[in-house]
This record gives sequence, structure tokens and C-alpha cells, in this order.
Amino acid sequence: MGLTSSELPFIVDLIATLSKIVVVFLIGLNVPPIMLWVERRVPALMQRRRGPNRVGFFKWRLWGLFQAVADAIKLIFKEEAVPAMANKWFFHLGPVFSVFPAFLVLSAMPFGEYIEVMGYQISLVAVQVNVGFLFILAMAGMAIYGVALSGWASTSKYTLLGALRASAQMISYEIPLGLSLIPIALVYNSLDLTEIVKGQSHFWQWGIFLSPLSFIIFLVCMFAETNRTPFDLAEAESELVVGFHTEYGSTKFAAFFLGEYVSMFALSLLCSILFFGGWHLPLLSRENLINLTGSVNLAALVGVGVLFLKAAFFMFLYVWVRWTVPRFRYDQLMKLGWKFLLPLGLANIAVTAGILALNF
Amino acid sequence: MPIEYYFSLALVMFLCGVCGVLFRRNILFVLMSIELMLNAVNLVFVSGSTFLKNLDGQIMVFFVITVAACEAAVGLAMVIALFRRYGTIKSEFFRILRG
Amino acid sequence: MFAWINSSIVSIIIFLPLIVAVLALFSPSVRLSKWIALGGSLVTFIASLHIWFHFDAKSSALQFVEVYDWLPSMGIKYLVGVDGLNLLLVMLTSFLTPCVLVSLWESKVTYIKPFLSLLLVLETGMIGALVAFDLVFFYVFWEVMLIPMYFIIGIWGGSNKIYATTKFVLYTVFGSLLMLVAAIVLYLVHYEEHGFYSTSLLDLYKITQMGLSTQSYLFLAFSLAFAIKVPLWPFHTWLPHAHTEAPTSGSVILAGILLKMGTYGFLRFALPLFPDALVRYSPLLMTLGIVGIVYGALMAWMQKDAKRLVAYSSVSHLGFVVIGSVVILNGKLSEEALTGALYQMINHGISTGALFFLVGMIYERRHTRILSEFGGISAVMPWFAVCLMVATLGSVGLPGTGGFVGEFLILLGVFKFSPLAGILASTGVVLGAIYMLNLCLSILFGPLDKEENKKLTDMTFLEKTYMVPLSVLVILMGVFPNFFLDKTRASLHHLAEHVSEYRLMVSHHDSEPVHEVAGASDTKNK
Amino acid sequence: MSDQLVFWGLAGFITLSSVAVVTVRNPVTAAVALVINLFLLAGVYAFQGADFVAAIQIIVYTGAIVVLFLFVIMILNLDPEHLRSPRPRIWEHLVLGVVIAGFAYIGYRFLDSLDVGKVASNRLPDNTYDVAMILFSNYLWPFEIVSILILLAIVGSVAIAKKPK
Amino acid sequence: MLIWLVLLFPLVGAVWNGLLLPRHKLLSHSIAVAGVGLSFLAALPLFVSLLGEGAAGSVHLAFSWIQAGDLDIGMEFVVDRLSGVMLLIVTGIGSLIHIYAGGYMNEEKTTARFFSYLNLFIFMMLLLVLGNNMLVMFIGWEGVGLCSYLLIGYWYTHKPNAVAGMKAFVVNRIGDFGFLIGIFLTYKMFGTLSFSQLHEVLAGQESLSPALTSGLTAIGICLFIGACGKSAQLPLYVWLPDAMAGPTPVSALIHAATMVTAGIYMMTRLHFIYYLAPSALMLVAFVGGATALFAATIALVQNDIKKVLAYSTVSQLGYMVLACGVGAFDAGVFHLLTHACFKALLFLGAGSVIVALHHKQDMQEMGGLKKYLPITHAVFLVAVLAIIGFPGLSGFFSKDEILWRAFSFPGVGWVLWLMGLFAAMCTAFYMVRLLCLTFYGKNRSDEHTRHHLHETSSVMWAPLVVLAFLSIFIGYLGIPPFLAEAFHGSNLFSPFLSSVIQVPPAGEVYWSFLHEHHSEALEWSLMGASTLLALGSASFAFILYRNGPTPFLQERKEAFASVYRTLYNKYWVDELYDRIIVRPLKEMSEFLWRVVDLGIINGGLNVLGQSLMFLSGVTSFQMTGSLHRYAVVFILGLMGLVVLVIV
Repeated sequence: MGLTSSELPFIVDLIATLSKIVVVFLIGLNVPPIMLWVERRVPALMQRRRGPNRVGFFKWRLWGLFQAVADAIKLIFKEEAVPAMANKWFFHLGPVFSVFPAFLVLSAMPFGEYIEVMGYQISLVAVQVNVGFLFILAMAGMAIYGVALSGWASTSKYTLLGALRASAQMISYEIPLGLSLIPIALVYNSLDLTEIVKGQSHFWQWGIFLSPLSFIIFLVCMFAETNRTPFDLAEAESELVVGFHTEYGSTKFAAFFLGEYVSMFALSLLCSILFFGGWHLPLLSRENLINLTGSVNLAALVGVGVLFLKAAFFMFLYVWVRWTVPRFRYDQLMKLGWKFLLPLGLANIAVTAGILALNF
Repeated sequence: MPIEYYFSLALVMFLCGVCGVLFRRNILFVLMSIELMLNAVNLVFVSGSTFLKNLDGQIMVFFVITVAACEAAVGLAMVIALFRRYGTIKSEFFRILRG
Repeated sequence: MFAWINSSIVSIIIFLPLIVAVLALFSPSVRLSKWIALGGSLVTFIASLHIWFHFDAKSSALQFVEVYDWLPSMGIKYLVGVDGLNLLLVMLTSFLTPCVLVSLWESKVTYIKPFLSLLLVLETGMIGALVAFDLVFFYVFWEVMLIPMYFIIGIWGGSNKIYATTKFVLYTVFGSLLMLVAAIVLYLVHYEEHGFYSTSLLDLYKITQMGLSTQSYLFLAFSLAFAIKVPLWPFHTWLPHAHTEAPTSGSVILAGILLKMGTYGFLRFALPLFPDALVRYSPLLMTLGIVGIVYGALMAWMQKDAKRLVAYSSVSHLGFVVIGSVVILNGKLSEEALTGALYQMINHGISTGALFFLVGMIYERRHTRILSEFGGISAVMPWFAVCLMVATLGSVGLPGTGGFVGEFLILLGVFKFSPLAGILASTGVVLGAIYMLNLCLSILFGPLDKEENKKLTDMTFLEKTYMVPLSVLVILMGVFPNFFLDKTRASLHHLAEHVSEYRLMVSHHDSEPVHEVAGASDTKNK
Repeated sequence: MSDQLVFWGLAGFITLSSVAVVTVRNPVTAAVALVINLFLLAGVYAFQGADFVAAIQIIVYTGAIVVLFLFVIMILNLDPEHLRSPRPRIWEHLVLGVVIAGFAYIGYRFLDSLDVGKVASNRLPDNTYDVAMILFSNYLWPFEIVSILILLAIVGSVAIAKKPK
Repeated sequence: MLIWLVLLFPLVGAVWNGLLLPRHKLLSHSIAVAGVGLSFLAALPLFVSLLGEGAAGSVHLAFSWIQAGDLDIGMEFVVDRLSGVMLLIVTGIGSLIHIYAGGYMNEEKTTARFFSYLNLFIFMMLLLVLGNNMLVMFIGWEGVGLCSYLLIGYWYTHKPNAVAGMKAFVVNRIGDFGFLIGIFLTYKMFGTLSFSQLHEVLAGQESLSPALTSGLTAIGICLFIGACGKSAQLPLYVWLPDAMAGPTPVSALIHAATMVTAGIYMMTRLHFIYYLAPSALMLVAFVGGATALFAATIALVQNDIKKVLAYSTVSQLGYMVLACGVGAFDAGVFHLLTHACFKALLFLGAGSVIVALHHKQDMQEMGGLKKYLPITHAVFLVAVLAIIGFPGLSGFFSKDEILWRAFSFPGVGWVLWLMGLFAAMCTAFYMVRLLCLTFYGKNRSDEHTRHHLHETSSVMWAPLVVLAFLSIFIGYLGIPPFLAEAFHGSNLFSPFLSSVIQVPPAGEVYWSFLHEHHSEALEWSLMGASTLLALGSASFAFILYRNGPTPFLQERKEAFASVYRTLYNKYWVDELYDRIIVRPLKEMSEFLWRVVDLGIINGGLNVLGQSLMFLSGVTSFQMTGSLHRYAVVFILGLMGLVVLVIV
């Protein structure tokens, strides 16, 4: 977490950081509209029906892409209703608390090693923190407040229950998430994400091959952390209407959506970084790539593209799983989290540590 | 950054914690103030450890946090039990230990 | 082997009962625990017999001495030994305990195992207190004696046992605390004079420069503690309660030995340590003793409850012992009175012990101790009648029984001291006859009219096993007193003659040479 | 210079939030104030270079303990008026004054007895590594004991809070 | 060697009977008789060895009994002429009574216990008689008291018997208290208790220093209190009449022949003390005389046959004490000897009468037994004649000797003689009354008993005949010198004892009159007067009671009603004692127990307890229980502390 003051002179450093922040912010803002479109398009294709194809001007439908823009505009301009008895101050605070942790997690993700601009090597990570792991876990923890406060602030029994369930679920799955990451740290002997990716230069060194079990646990926890599909008990329509953000209007509702999708994207990025070698191509090592593309910047760009591709695959996985796997019952959910994943995670750590100790 | 600042900050926090414990009628607030006091102590530990360049302080913080967690857990469980039993958690109502 | 036994025989008899107590407590079956307890106490008795036969009667020095440094810095040593004074009492203790254990053989009392182990712990406490020659150890065993007694009365006692046992304990503890304070002052005085710290009695006897005022305070503190235990007249109110509420075996041990601790304490601690104070307070103690005798006898005469009657008789008898031990003429104790006092302690132990056993027997059969309930049961229980008659005569002091020898010697000594005191004390003899025969009359003689009395069964074989020796002992002690007195003569003579500058030597006749006891020269006395 | 700025900022907000925790009426506000306070405190630790502690502070303290508080508040569903604490009585002010004066005096005497220099934030490259090494070498026993303690606390709190059948 | 046998036989008999409790009556009876008889046979040669002129006593030590400091008391026994005589009396008459007892106790289921007590009594009496120092004598002294307690209360199922036993023991115990004080005084003054040593010390005294005389007087008086207790003299005689509750042989043996004489024996044994304490002797004399007179008057009106005999024993003992009081110890012992014979005979005779009448003792229901019990009547007649002093029989000589010696006592002698004379008249009266009421006149017992009236078995009347023979001829041993010349015999008895009983040199001056020669005419006249008076009152009684209680007697009784009632109720002495001593003692102890024991001491402690409770209540008031109060106090305290430390 220590903000490593890089060797760059102050001004350059300032500009670089500011630019990185803007980039991260843009990426974050663009993810939800795309995902909105994907949410509608992909299940439609799966169910052999045509997705959104009405929105568009003149005759360019572009497979319903403009639907995303329409949704965005709708969300922003809809009328906001605030429940009378609600505690105004917390009502507004709820969405804030669910958005800002997501962005913070995103900012800690390394997109590449470094790029050379005007002779300075600028690392491609917004927040250069040497304990990336812990920072991510910490920020994931903060998301709970958003859910809890919003649920409570809208004063109705259902939202309260939804909030309680959601936050209970997020807390219980945060622990297996943390535990699943530890073997990776052990294997690559560092908490810093860039170091981990460097360690995965060859595809057989990828996380998934070295500790497949932690990948599986991480995958499950990913879904749980973002309240998606099998674990989306909070918004289960049949029981609690839409869960903790039932009372919210347009922009605040959009903020929740933003928070949710950004954290989904951040976790997918994390998954690909840790288990799928980040910006490394499976067969092509980094040096060959630099030689192939001629310049470091170009290689970095290709790396970022590869990373985004992997992340997109996981985003697709989200949607895919959403329309295939039935929802958990609450006690099954809890039992899975506490009685299955937790011991499994601990065992995994033990086994990895054992193997590492024996080898060296 | 002279260490007195950190210590005075810790002192202020500790003072708030003490006043919270003394004057708040509601048990929950008392628990929160206690958390506050513990954090003040943590601050002193950390600043002390960085000043003396010896990591023991930080480890102590680690233990203090664990103990605080236990204390909070049990405290809150009791608050729940008290609330269920007495219907209120205002401290005036718990006088059964009268001498 | 023989030397080893000799050198550590005293520790054996102290701690063997303790070990057996633990074994008895945790033994699987009740029968086994009874056998263990009895076996242990018999072995202790045999060990004390060993001491009796190997005791060198001619020397007044301390024998079978064992010295181990316990707290060298404080000068506290584990110093135990046997001399003329405590030999007889140790024998009495180790003789009475097996009898008590046998008496409990068939008793259907609850929690029998803890009861047996408590009795054995009590025995350890008593023997320890008797043979300890170190103030600290004496005090420790003094308290160890108290605790089992508290439980015995408290748990297995009669109706308002709690009141009785708390009163008993409070009384004794109050006294012993005073004694502790006095012991500490003595300890410091010894330091000032001799320069080194020591709590062993041999050194404390050597204190010479002690002002009369300090000496009298210390003497009063010590004698108060012992007076409560004896019980001397004003401090006796706990005794009747303790006895009526205590179970039979409890009151036998209490009357048999615990009361003697007080009088033994006088002889061992109060007299030799503070001779000048003794001269000053001997008239006071004498009057208290005599009042005790007459008062005890009158009280006994009034009692309706057999046990309470015998309890008050103990007050009267021990009044004799007290006046016997404080007779002092121009710096010398009268040896006859001292011998009488020591002898009377033993007699009282035997005869009152027997009386309590007998009262216990009829209590077990009729569950009442009120005298008017009985009458003419000597027709139904001949053995019981004979034993009760012998025990009564023993306690009345008929010549030919031990009682007479003791009382005669005491009164002889007191008479030489002051005829008036002698005459007043002798009235105790007459009163004694009145209330004891009153006891016999109401229990044994008279018409056998009540139905329950007709069905009474005589003494079982077990009861005879311990009652007959006791009765024979009462007679034996009257007819052959010298057999017992020879062993104590030298020590008593030594105590009587030089009470003012009393020095106790340590003898090494057959135990391997005991390393130099700090300060005590090891020349054998004459 | 930037350090001063950062520190004073953090310090200011921390004091504000801690006072808020004590004085605010509504427990949820107090909880949130506490969250902010702890979060900023983690910032101070990070600022001082104690990364591991900062992370733990956030993960454990803010992430779990204060959430527990929130849970309790929500479950108990206390109605706000009920929590209105009555007008503080005169003696409370008096005592408050005395307590503050006392602490101030003690603090002052303590602080001016310190003759220390600046607190250099040692940018140890791998704070977590060193902390871990020390933690599991000479503080191993306390670590085990604390783990048992926390197990006990869990069992205890469940037992206390369980709804009697 | 013989002395150990004398002592051991009764002990063995007692132990054998006591422990083995043989079922068979005859076996236990024979064991007992053997015990006493063998001891008598062993005693005879001892006595014969003493008859020789120069034979002095011998001291035998069994073992050293008590050694403490400079006190060294041994179980030592002395056999000299005095103890020899007593030995004969005890074992001789004892064995006769044992034989008689067999018959008497025939109806009892088992007599083992009875006979063991009897043998034990003989053993204790021997200890008393043979003991060479005061303590051994004291053992015997109390032992005898114990045996009398056991024997009186033999039929303990009957409550009054047990009470009588206890009364006897307690009164004896009071006497022993005096004896004990006497022992202490002697030990304090002379440092030794053995008679021989005491004798040497006192014999060695030339002149009597005032301190010595006052000491000796004190010892004398204390010992005399002991003697009163044992020999039933005036203040402490109350137990003897009640002691009749025991079986008759017991009364005969203990309360006539042996035990009661212990007091006189003790005084004769310690004559050297008494000779040097004339004032003590004076007291003894007057008490003796008074008792003789007092008891005789009571005996006049008693209706129970054994009560009459009991009071006559008390009065005869009074005579003996009177004799000792006037310094005539040998006359006292001689009267003791003769009295033992005829009083035992009287008791045993009464015993036969009681057995014949199936344990009825009231004289009003007897009468006319002359034809039913001829032998008993004959023997009884001899005894009566002996006791009233009929010339020629033993009683006459011994009683006269005492009266003469009393008369010849300088100064107050004649008063004592008068008392003695009047007592003799009363004795004659009540003895003849007794004789008539039981043996002459019509038989007043009811039909059933009269039908069963028959003579007792030979076991019972044989000893009676022997005793009768003795009580006739024993008298001639001590014929007064002036008669001796008339019948050219000589007084054998007093010279026999003179070797033992001599006046110590220091007392020669005072006791010189003992050797004065008196004119024979005076002696003759005195003897004549006393005999005439005695025979006169006897015939007077015979005339009155010849044919039982006649109406004439009845009016006489009403005429002297008040006198009669006082005499009959024994001057209410028992009730007096109870009122003066027993009841106040009881009330005092009740008071003591109530007030002092429970009130002051217990009360004081309870008050202490309550005050502590109150104190603790006071200090616990400000524990209010409010958490905040505690927290504030806690923190303020902490701050105060820290400030304190820093400042």
C-alpha cells in the first residue's frame, strides 16, 4: 500500500498519476453501458431469440448496441423518489459507499508493466501499492457499507432484510476470497500484483495451473462478492422485490448498477491477472513480443488488449452463469461459504505451503 | 513529523473515548467509545514503533485489534441479550447489582 | 536398619496417620478403607510402643530427636523429639485412636470414609503438636488439630451443630492468634539477646534478660490460648456445646486428648519460658482452677443430659490439672503436684474417653441422652454396667483407680502451697462423687420400667474389644502407677527443680549422632 | 511540506469524526463516523509506512467490527426518540470539565517530558514481510493464545446472543 | 509369707466370683466361704506367733506404690498385736457370716455377684487393717465404702435401695474428705505417712511445742471427721440406718462387725497422735458419749427390727469412741471385739427371723416366734443378755470397763459416765422390747406366713450357735483387775495390747492418771450401780412388752405423743440435712448455671456478635449499582492517582 515514490521527478509523476486516474475512471464508466448491452444480447442469443434491435437511427441497428445508450439516458433522467421517513443523509450516502470501493479496487489493477513516454518509464497501474492484495481485500470490505446503509436508510422491512442478507453474504464470502489469494502470494512470493504477473511469463506458470483449487474458490467468491446469479439472493424478485435498492430512483439506481458492474469488472481483471497470466500471451513470452512489435509501448498495448480480452471472457462468464444456474437458498449459501469454501481454502493454503516448503 | 503531534492526536481521541464512556447513556455508544480508545492506543503503538524503528509496536497493534474484535463481539452479544431481556439498553435500567 | 528406625521414629508416628488418611479416603470400598485406617493407627500405636520401650527413663534430655533445617534464614527448624512430659500423652493419643476407629466399625454414619480420614488427620495434628519443639511447627500442628475437629462436629454432629462448631473454632482460633503474636514477640526478644534468629524451643529456653512486664504479657497471652483449650473456668462455655453436638468418636478424641493440649501447653511453654510471670500469676490461675473444679462439679450435678454432665466433669477434672501445674514455692515447682497433674491428664483421658464411649453406646441404642429416660439397665446390660461403674470410679478418683493417684498428688502439692486452696480443691472430690454416682444411679440402678430399656442389647464383641482394655487400664493405673511414672520422673524433676532457668538438652543415646542443634549443647544430662 | 499537509488534514478529520462519534444522537451516524475515523486512521498508519497494519485495520476493524455494530443497530431497530439521551445534569458538565482538564494536564506533562525528534516514516520496502517474520518468530506464543481467545469470543458471543428455545 | 496369703485368698475369691459369675449358687457360696475361711486359717498362726511375750510387729513391703518427688509410698503391711486382733475379728466373724449368707441368699437366682462383693469387702477391710501407712489404710478405707455402696444397693431394682447405697457412699466420702485433709496435714508436718516412722518421730519428741500440739490437734480432729464418717458418729451417722436396705448378712458383716469399727481402729492405730492432742481427744469423748445417748433414745421407739439394731450399733460405737476419747484405747478395742460378736449374732438372728417371715421386718407383725424358731430364740436371748450387760457375759465386762475408765477420767469424767450409764439403761430397755415383740406374746403375722413358719436350715443356725458361744466366753479375756483377784484369773487383754498402745513420753505428764491406783470399793460400787440400773430397766421393759403391744402401751404412747413422734422420726435429722445443705447447694448451682454460664458468658459473646453485624450494615450503603457511577469514580480515581504521581 506504500505509495512507492517512483524515481520520476515530481511533475512527471503528478501528470502520470493524474492521467492514469482519468484512464481508470473512463474504463470504469464505460463498462456498465457495455455490460447492459451484453446482459440483454447474450441471453437472447442463448435462448434463440433476438436481442434488442429496435434502438438505432436510420437503419444502423448495430446489433442493439444503441440500446445501451438508451438505457444510460433513461437511468440518468428518470424522476427520483425519496421515501418520506427515510434518513435522507444515509439514503444518499448508500450509493456513494457502493461506488467508491469498486473504483478503488479497479485503480489498484496493473494493466501492464510500464510504458516509456519521453524517456520516463511510467508503470501502468493507477495506484502503485506494494501490498496490492491487502488493498483490494480492504476495498472489497468497504462495499458492504453501501449495501447495509442503503438497505437500512430506506426504512422498509424488506430492504432492511435484503440489506442484512446481502451484507452477511458478502462478509462470509470475503474470507474464502482472501484465503484463496494467499496460495498465489505464496507461489509467486509477493503481494504486489505486477510482481505476480511477472512471475507468470510462461503459460505453464499461470496461476490456474499452479493452484487450480484456489482458482475455483476465487471464481465462486467472485460471484458471491458481487451478488450475482447463484448468489443474488439480495435482489431475488420473488421474495424481496429488488432487495436493498428497491426504493432508489434513477441516478442512485444507476450508481448501484455502476458500482456492481465496476466491481465485477475489477474482480474479473483480478482473476485474469492472478490466474491467467495478466498481460502475457500464452505462448509468446514478453521479450519475443517486444522484439516482434518493435517497441515496448506497442508490446504493453498488446498486453493490455490481452488482459481486457481475458477479463471480457469472465464478464461473459458472469452473464452466461446468470441465465443457467438456479439461485441458492439462503442457508445453502451460508453453509457453502462457511462449511465448504472456508475449510477448502485453509486446506489449500496448507497443501501449497507444504509443497513449497518441501521443494526448496 | 514530530511525534508529539501523533501522541496529542491519540490523546484527543482517547479523551473523546473516555467522555463517550462516561456520559453516554446507551450501552452501544459506550462500546463504540471503547473502540475509539483502543484505536487511540493503536495510534500510539504505531507511531512509537515507526519512531523507534522497531516493528514490535505494529505487532502489538495486531494483537490489540484482535482483542478489540473479541471484546466487541461479546459486548454486542450482551447488548442483544440485554435488549431481549429488558427491552432497552439504557444503562439506568441495569441496577440489579445494587449493593 | 535399627538406627534408621530409631532416628526417624517420631516423624513416622507423625506422618503415618496422614498417609493412611489419604489412602483411606480414596480406597475403593468402605470395608477396605476401614481396614486401612485401623491398620494405620495400629502401626502408629506399635511405633509409639517402640518409643516407650526404648525411652531412656533416667535422662531428662530430649530423645529420638530429629532436626532438619526448614527455613534456615528465619531460623525455623523441623525439630521433633520425645521427653518425659509428652511421652505419656503420645501413647494416650496413639492408643485412643484405634479404639475410636474400632468403635466406628459398625456405625451406620453417612460418609464414613471422610470421617475416618479426618480422624487420622486429627491424630497427625495431635501427635505433631505434642512432639514439636519448634514454635512454628507447634502452631502449625495446633491449627491442623482444629480443622478436622471443626468438620467432625460440623458434619456428623447433633442438632445445632453449626452453632457449636463455629463457637468451638472461634474460641480456639482467638486464643491461638494471641499465642502467635506472643510467639513472634518472643522470637524477636530471642534475637535481641542471642543475635541469631531461631524459633526452636531449646534456644528460646535460654532467654534470660526479659523484663517482668513483657514476660507477664507473653505469659498471659500463652496461658489464655491454653486456658481456652483446657477449658479453664471463664472460657469453658464452648465445651458443653461442642460435646453434646459432637459424634461419639469426636467427643472421645476431644475430651481424651484435645483438652490435654492446653495443660500440656502450660507445662511445655508457659511455665518454663516465663518463670517469673508464673510466680506472679500462679495465685490467679490457682483460684481460677479451684473455681473451675467447684463450678464444674456443681454444673455437672445440674445437667439432665449425660454428655453435658460428662463434659462439665471434664471442666472440673482439668481444673485439678491446672492447679497441680501452677504450684510454685520459692522458685521451684512442687514435683508431686506436677507428677499428679501429668498423671491426672492421662487418667482423665482414659476414664472420660471410656465414659463418652459408653454414653455414645446408649445413645446409639436409645437415641436420647436424657438421664430420666434410663433406669435399671444394668439388669439388661451387665457388661455395660461393669464398664460404666469402673469408669465412674476412675473419674471419681476412688483409691485403687488412676484418678486417686493423680488427685492425691495434686492435692498434696497444693496443700503444701496453701492449705486453704487444698481444702477447697478437695471439696471437688466430694462433689465429684455426688454427680458421678448420680449419673450411675439414674442410668444403671432403679426399676427397669420403660419398655425401650427392656429391649436394650448388651455390648457387642467389638465394643468389648476397646472397652475392656480401657477399664483394665483405669484399674492398672491405680494399682501400678510407678510403671507409668518411672518414665517421666527425670523430666518432671528437671522441670520442677530448675523451672526458672530451664534448659533442655538433646540426647543421642542410640540414634546416630544428631548434627549440632544450633545453640543446644549436646551433653547428656545427669 | 506535503507530509505536513496530509497529516494535518487527516488529524483534523479524525478529531472531527471522533467527537462526532461521541456527541451524535443517532447510533447509525455514530457508526458511520466511527468508520470514517478508522478509515482515516488507517491512512495515518499507511502514511507512517505501516502498510500491513493499515490493511489489517481496514479489513478487520472497518470491514468486520463496525459492520457488527451496524448489524446490531439494524437488528435492534432502535427508534430514534428512545435514544434521545436526557438533558445532561449539571454534575455531568462538572465531571466533563474535570476529566478534560485532568487529561490535558497529564498529556501536557507527558508530552513535554519527551525530547524526541521527528518521526521518520521508514519506507520499508516490504513491511509485511518483516512484520510477518517477527510475528511468527518471537511472538508465536501470543499469536496462538490470541487465536484461542478469539475462538472463545466467537463461541461466547454465539452462546450469549442465541435466542433461548 | 502368711500375710500375703491372708490378703490374696479373699481377692482371688472375689475375682473368681466376680469375673466368671458361676451359675451354680452352691459353687459361688463355697468359693466365697473358702476365700474367707482360708484367710482366717492363715491368720491364726500369725496371731499365735504374736502371743509370745517379746513378739513385736513386723512390717512387710509388697512393692513401692507411688514415687513422686520426695514422696515415696510403698504397699507396706504391718502385723502387730493390734492388727492381729482386728485380723481375727474380720476373718473369723467374716467367715461365719459368709456361711450364714449362703443360706440367707437361697431364694436369689444367682449369688455370684453378691459373694464377689463380700469377698472384695473382706480384702479391702484387710488392707485397711494391715496397712502400715495412712495411704494404704485410705485405700482400704474407700474400698470398704465402695463395697458397702455396692452391697447396700445389691437389690438395685428397688429404687430406695440404690438411693440408700449412694447416700452411704456420699456420706462416707464426706468423712474421707476429712481423712484426706488429715493425711495432707501429717505429710505437710512430718513429711511421711508411714505409722512406724510417725511413731518414732513423735516418740522422739521430749517436749510439746505449741505449734506441734496445734498441728497434732488439727490432724486429730480431721482424722476424727473421717472416723465419724466411717463409724457413723453423730454428725455423719445418717447413712447407717438407711444402709439396712441391704441384705441382712451385709448389715451384720459391714454395719455391725467390721467396717464401722474402722474408725476406732484408726484412732487406736494413731494413739500416739491423739495422746499428744488432749483437746482433740476431749472432742472425741464427748461426740462418742452424745452419739451413744442420742442413738439409744431413737432405738427405743423404732418398729423395724433392723432399724433398732442399726441404732443400737450406732450407740455401741458411741461407747467405743467414748472409750478412745478418755484414752482407754484398749478398752475400746475390747468392747469392739465383744460387740462384733453379739451384734453379728443379733443381726444374723434377725436375719433368720426375716427369712422365716419371708422378708417382713416390721415387729408389729411378729410375736410369739418362740415356739416356731426355738434355736434362734435361744441364741437371740444370749445375745440380748450380752448386750444389756448381764453380769457374766462379754457385754458386761467390756461396757463396764469403758464406764469405769470414763469415770476415772479427771475433771469431766463423771459427765461422760452419766451419759454412758443412761445410754446403757436405754440399750437394756429397747433390747428387751425387741426380744419380747418378736419372740413372746401372741403371733400377729397373717395366716399365710404363720403357716410357713419353720426353723431355718442348719447352715444358718450353726454359725449362730458359735457366735453365741463366743459372746459368752470372750468377755473373760478382759476381766477387770479387781475382779481378777476374786476369781484369781487375770486381765489378759489390755496387757496384750499395752505393747502396742503406749503413751509417748511427751504426753506422760498429762496422761499420768492412767496408772493411778483406785480403791477397789469405788470400782465395786460403780459396777454394782450400773448393773442394777440396767437390769431394772430391762425388767421394766419385759413387764411392758411381755405379751405384745397391749392397749395400755397405746395410751402411754398418746400421753407422750410429741416425744414419741420426735424419737420415731429420728429427730427429723435427715430432713434437716436436706434443708440446710442439699437444697441450697442445688439452688446455687441452678443459679450459677442459669445466670453465669448462659447469662454472662454466652450473653456477652452474642452481644459482641450482633454489634459486628450492625457495623457491617453501616458501611455498605453507597453501593448503588449504576454502572456510570462506578465508571466515573473509577476514572476520577485513576486520574487523581496519575496526577498525584506526576505532580
